[in-house]
Amino acid sequence: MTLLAETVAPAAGGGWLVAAIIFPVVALLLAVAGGARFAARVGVLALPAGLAIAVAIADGVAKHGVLGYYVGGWAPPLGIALRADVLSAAMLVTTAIVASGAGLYALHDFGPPREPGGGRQTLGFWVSLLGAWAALNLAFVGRDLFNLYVALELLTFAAVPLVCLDGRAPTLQAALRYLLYALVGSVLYLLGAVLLYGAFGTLDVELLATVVRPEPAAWAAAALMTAGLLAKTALFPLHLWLPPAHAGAPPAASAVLSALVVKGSFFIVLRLWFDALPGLATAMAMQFIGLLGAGAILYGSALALRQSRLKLLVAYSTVAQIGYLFLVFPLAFDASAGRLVAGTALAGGLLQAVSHAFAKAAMFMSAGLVAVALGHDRIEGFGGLARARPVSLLAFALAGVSLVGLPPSGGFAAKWLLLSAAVESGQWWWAVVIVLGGLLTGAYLILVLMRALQEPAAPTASLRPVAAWREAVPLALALLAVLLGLAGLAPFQPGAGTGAVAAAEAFQ
Amino acid sequence: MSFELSYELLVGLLVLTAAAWSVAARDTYSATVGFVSYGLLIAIMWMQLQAFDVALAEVAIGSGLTGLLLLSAAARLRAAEARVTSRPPVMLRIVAALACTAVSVSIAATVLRLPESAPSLAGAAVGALPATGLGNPVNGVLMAFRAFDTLLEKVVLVLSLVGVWSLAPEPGWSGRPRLLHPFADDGVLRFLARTLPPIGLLFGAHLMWNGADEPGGAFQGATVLAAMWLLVLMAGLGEAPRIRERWLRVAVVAGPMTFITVGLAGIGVAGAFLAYPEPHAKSLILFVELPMMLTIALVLALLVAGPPEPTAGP
Amino acid sequence: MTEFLLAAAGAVMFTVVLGMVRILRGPGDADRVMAAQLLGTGGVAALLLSGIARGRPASLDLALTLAVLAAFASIGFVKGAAMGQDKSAEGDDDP
Amino acid sequence: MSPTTLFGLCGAALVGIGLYGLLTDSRLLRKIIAFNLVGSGVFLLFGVIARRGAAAELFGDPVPQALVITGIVVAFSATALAVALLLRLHEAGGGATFDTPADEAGVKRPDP
Amino acid sequence: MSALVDLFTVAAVSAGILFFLAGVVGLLRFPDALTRLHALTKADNVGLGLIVAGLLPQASSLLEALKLVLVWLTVLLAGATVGQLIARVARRAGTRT
Repeated sequence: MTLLAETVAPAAGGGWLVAAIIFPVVALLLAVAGGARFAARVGVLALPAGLAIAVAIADGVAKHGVLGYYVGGWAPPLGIALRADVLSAAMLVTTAIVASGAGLYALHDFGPPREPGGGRQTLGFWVSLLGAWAALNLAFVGRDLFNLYVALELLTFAAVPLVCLDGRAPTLQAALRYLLYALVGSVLYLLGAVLLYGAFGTLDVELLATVVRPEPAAWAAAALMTAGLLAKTALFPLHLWLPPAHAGAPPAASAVLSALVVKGSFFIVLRLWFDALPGLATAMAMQFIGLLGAGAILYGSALALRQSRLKLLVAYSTVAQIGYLFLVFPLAFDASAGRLVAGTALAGGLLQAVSHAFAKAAMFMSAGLVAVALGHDRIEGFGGLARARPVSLLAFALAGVSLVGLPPSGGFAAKWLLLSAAVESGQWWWAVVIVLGGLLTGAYLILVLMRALQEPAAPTASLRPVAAWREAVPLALALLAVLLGLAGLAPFQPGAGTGAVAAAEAFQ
Repeated sequence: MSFELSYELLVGLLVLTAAAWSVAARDTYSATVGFVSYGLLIAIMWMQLQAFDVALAEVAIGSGLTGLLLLSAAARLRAAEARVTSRPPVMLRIVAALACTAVSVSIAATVLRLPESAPSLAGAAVGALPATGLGNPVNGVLMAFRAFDTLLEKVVLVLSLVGVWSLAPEPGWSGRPRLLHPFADDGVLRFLARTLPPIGLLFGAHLMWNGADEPGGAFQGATVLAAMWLLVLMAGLGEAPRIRERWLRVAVVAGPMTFITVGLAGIGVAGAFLAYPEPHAKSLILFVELPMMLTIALVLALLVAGPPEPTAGP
Repeated sequence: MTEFLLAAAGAVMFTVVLGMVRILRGPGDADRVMAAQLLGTGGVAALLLSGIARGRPASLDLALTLAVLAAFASIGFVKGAAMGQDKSAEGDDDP
Repeated sequence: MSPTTLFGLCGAALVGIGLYGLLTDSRLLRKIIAFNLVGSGVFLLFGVIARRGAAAELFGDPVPQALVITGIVVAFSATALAVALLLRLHEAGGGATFDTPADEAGVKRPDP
Repeated sequence: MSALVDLFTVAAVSAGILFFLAGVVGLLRFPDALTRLHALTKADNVGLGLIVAGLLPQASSLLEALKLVLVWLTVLLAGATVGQLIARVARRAGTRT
């Protein structure tokens, strides 16, 4: 099974790629035209249809290996190409599932407004959700660096309003900080794209891969684009915007932001290094990116350990889990060939992205329900929670199993693949970081669970009721994260991983 | 040639002075005025680069609409900004200056060392242009070869408008933006708002229509229209719309919706999303550009106006 | 003729440079906006001169856009000043 | 020195000037202005690339020019959203910088 | 004939530049905002008017000539209005401080 296909073939079924982007766009335009009352309905109807489109693409990729499309019939370099490979398909389906879960969960907070003049938050939420979905789909299938820039900007403009839907000063501040980071990130990315175009005359990923030479313009471009994308992905030490933004947003929005939005820019980093500039990677640069990842894992986990509020803890855990994604770069670097190769490490990174998406969405949603029930999210006041809110807590714990990397979860499979890549390539120091990160993650999650299992300091009569269906959504996502290990590990067995390496090399 | 160069050198120096001023000025308001002048000067630079379409966009957006947006924000923030007296420590500023210089120098070095035989898609664009029926290659890129980007960029505009709207304070939601609250004793402004818009309307339409073959286009035309509409509203000659009004919302999505409809029709008629059947390409593009101009003009004006707020003040 | 018109464009730009001193020195907001206004008119003149000199009709469109929109920024100034005054009159500056 | 060289240097310098403002000024409106400077410096570099690519009886490569027009629209939307956020933050009592931390405890949480 | 036309252009454009220069000198030298505004509005309107007049015979088509005149009219209109508005703000600022 190849993770990255090397040739564009505008094959049958390529139209689904356009549908994956245009469908949420049409839904969001209808929502704007129809107003808040209409927006919630359009959104709910769009979710299953979008999921169906994602599944259709995954099916097409499974059959044909790759789907491609030339928008407007114009071939690159003049036109824009779209393409889906296994990597894209996995992310498209994950996004559709998490977005559907978030939408379902949000129906309570952002349902059709009751009074005619209201609906500010409802309209904002649904339009942003649909916009973020369209942007992510474009980020996963876009093959033109400027088209991907548009995807990044769409994602920013959809994500920032989600942060401050409640209009309080702290969330407004978090949103503005996020916006500024994101804008600087995309302007650096754009600068890199300018330099690549100036040196090589194309922005198409496939064409660039054939013409890029290791020369100053390419290095400068790669450095600028990577720096910009890292700021948008909130990789340590550019993570400062993330915790306040993700912790302050409404739970359904936090779930989308933490589980999906940061993956959009990460995915473009992958595309950039693996597809567009594979020959440009050097051992030193890859070790440096890995070092930042390791810093994120250790620093994020250590800070999560010190948080007294649950939502901030979950947000810092995102900072740490993003770190694992970037270990792919040193682990996938083949020193003898002097280039990145698609193999075990990339498979591990993909699985980490997917399982973290499910687990983190589940965590933010259950944290939101806990906060609703208790009226606060201070961990020290969690006594008696296990008895009062067992389902929410179970969802939280199951998601935690995947984050820590216990078998049989998706997180376990991901970390297992990363560990075996570290062993294979003899880079034992990353293995130490992975294990240490797992221990720290376990520590901060166990602290929360122990609090919740304690007897309450005061009687828990003041708990507010939470509808059972709302608790079911995070539970289902957390179960997915756990079961992913059983389903997801099969095609990515170490044997299959080496098979992917062989396949990737055969193409080069 | 050397005369030309000294003219360009002068413009370049002016641009850098205005830029440095808008960063270095102590008072934010004067920095903003500096930035507006910068927008004018950079447009002259674009003209020297022979990029007239960009120059038009830059003049309209950079100096006009952004100027209005930033100046009114600076006025409202004046007191709060003046209270900020703390500046970062000198060491930090020196480090930042060194780092930024290093970035500038390395970018400059990279640009200067680009290959002498610059790669270009100009030939390809000109070669494919007859299929679009257009005479302006920039518009060909925007409306045909990279129409997908152009369509999605309109969605960016709509998303940011909804983002701005969602910032409205709860009681003011579905009210009118503050910039458009009627403003006292405006005889002079009213005079301008009665006389200038006819010229602007005509000229905006000219820019769009002309854009098919000459520099210009829907976006540049829309900016002029947006400015005229804002002028009428600011002078109190027209009623600023409330955002709950249906016609406004429909108009906001009309452009991208038409674009998508024509694009989807392209699948059946021309074999791909956003492809135009060759004999009708130009008329289809103009058909798309008309509602797009309306949408862009509305959205730009509403973005400048800001979120609706409960009526207060005079 | 071309050389003369280009030189004239340069001369207008030069006067504009002198006027920019007012943006830097102020002292009032009105002075700065006046200087920006002069920059707008000077820019229009320079565009017309160099456009005619080089035979580029597009620069006339550019000049007209500039003429229409330069006024616009100045109106923003006036409106902004009015809003700033409203705010200080309401006394809601201090949280 | 050719005009493209000159404007290329200008573009690079603008990026540096803007970045400096972004890093050192704590006032948010100034950060927004500085971001616009960086953006227009990048656009200018695009223009230089376009001018260098003059071919086929054109004064410049139309592709980068079209990309800049798209970029200008996006930068304007970004500025408008940022300014709206800033004004709203100011009105909610958040000040004009990130230095005055918005008071988490003092603000009421909306009851769902 | 053509030489005469060119002479007219040179004369008008030069006079226009002189007016611009005068306006700038006024802007820089005059003591307060209102007098500076006075100098500026007179100078740049007349300056631009003379330049447009000088360019008219050089225009290659009627449309170009029309646009030249339109540019001047627009600047005249906007300049007059904005001048009034600026004066009002300057006066109010003057009385307040």
